[in-house]
Amino acid sequence: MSHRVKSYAIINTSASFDSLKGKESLDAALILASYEMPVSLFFIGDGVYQTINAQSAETIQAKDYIATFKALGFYDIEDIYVCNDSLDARNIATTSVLADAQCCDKHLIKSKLEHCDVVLTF
Amino acid sequence: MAISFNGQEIATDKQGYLLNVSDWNEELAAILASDENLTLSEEHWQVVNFVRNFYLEYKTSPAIRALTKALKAEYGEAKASSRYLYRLFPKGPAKQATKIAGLPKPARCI
Amino acid sequence: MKPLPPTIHLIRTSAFADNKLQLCIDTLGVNDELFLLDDGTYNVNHALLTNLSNPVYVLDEHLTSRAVSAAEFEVINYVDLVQATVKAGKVITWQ
Amino acid sequence: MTTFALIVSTPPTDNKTSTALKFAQTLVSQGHNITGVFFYQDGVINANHLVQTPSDELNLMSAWQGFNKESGTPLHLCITAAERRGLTDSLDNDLNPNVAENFTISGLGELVVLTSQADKVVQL
Repeated sequence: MSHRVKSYAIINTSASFDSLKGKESLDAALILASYEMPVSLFFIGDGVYQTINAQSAETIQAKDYIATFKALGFYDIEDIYVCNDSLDARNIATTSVLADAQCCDKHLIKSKLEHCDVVLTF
Repeated sequence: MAISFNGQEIATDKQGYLLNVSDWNEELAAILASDENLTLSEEHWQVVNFVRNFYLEYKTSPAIRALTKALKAEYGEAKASSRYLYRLFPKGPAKQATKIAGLPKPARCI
Repeated sequence: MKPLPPTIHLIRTSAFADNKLQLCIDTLGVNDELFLLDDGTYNVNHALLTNLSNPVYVLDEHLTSRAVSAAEFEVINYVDLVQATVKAGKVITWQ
Repeated sequence: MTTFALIVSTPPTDNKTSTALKFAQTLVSQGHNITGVFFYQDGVINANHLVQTPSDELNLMSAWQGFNKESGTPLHLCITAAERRGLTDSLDNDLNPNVAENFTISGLGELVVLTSQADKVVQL
């Protein structure tokens, strides 16, 4: 049985308020990071909607977990990738709520995923 | 559940955490602290205010590691170790500092 | 450099209903393998798989239960699926 | 022998959960080891012993319990995900603990432990 630090990738494919997927994905990322596991975040498909600036969850009585994205640096989560192709397809300008987010194409996402030990999707 | 304060009833959950973040003020913090058998020193206030501001900005209470990292950036190494925080809040900074700061009970698994 | 063992992708939804299969294909490595499970078995008739060069496997029980036939793809059982996950570098689930 | 960690995120009302169970059973029957099954998101509902399954349908809660007894595989529950879906282990008078036997109440920290000890992680 191996017992070692693994690198985790968390892929978000769901829009901001699609059930609790975004929130529960973030909770998992924060815990993994609190245990000092390297965590990278990926936003693809409708997941890119989570990264848009100036969303206002309160308007629809939803928990504003989007605000927590700005604190990811305190959890040492700095490898954050947002899919350009998904942004373009949705006519979204690349203004991200995530300070450390890099916009990149799907080929870069593919190669980043190759080097992670565990991939979880939400 | 509620705390009587200045002739008002301030709603809390069963463990005594305020239900409304906006009900909080410094006098109420002192009452919340005394329920935890703590007298608030300058050092306590520093952490309580920090945790509260963190919550108001990021909509989550910081887990201990994030708290120490953020405190370190603000106040330096000496005021950011988890040992220092546990000395101030013996039952755990995540549990006690958030309560005194008027924040919701942190998720049990965090 | 030793090549990385393939990643296997479990597809659990129908591409006629959502874009999970598309998202998977977008990030697919050349050696990666696809496993169609649950409603993912309906994808045997989806155009997205027509020209895909990666190996595609379909779970027999999930085909049979849905009365779907998959002449063009290799049909496997749970033991095969377990063996594939043992061999794989990692498993990514799309659901 | 390979060591696996499983994450189950679907409720007992979803047939995908039956797939997850069968995958877990096949792992064990093939001689592999599972560090634990971690129930997250709607998966936690599998542990609610108040769920009434019609007697002519597969009762996934009992099936998971049987799996735990036969294989010794721990079944962990994320308590935060569980509480917001009506599960509780509280002994308060106005609450009735409804987490079924054989399921262990844990936090997301357990997810880290189970997955870091495993050779392979499969999310179902």
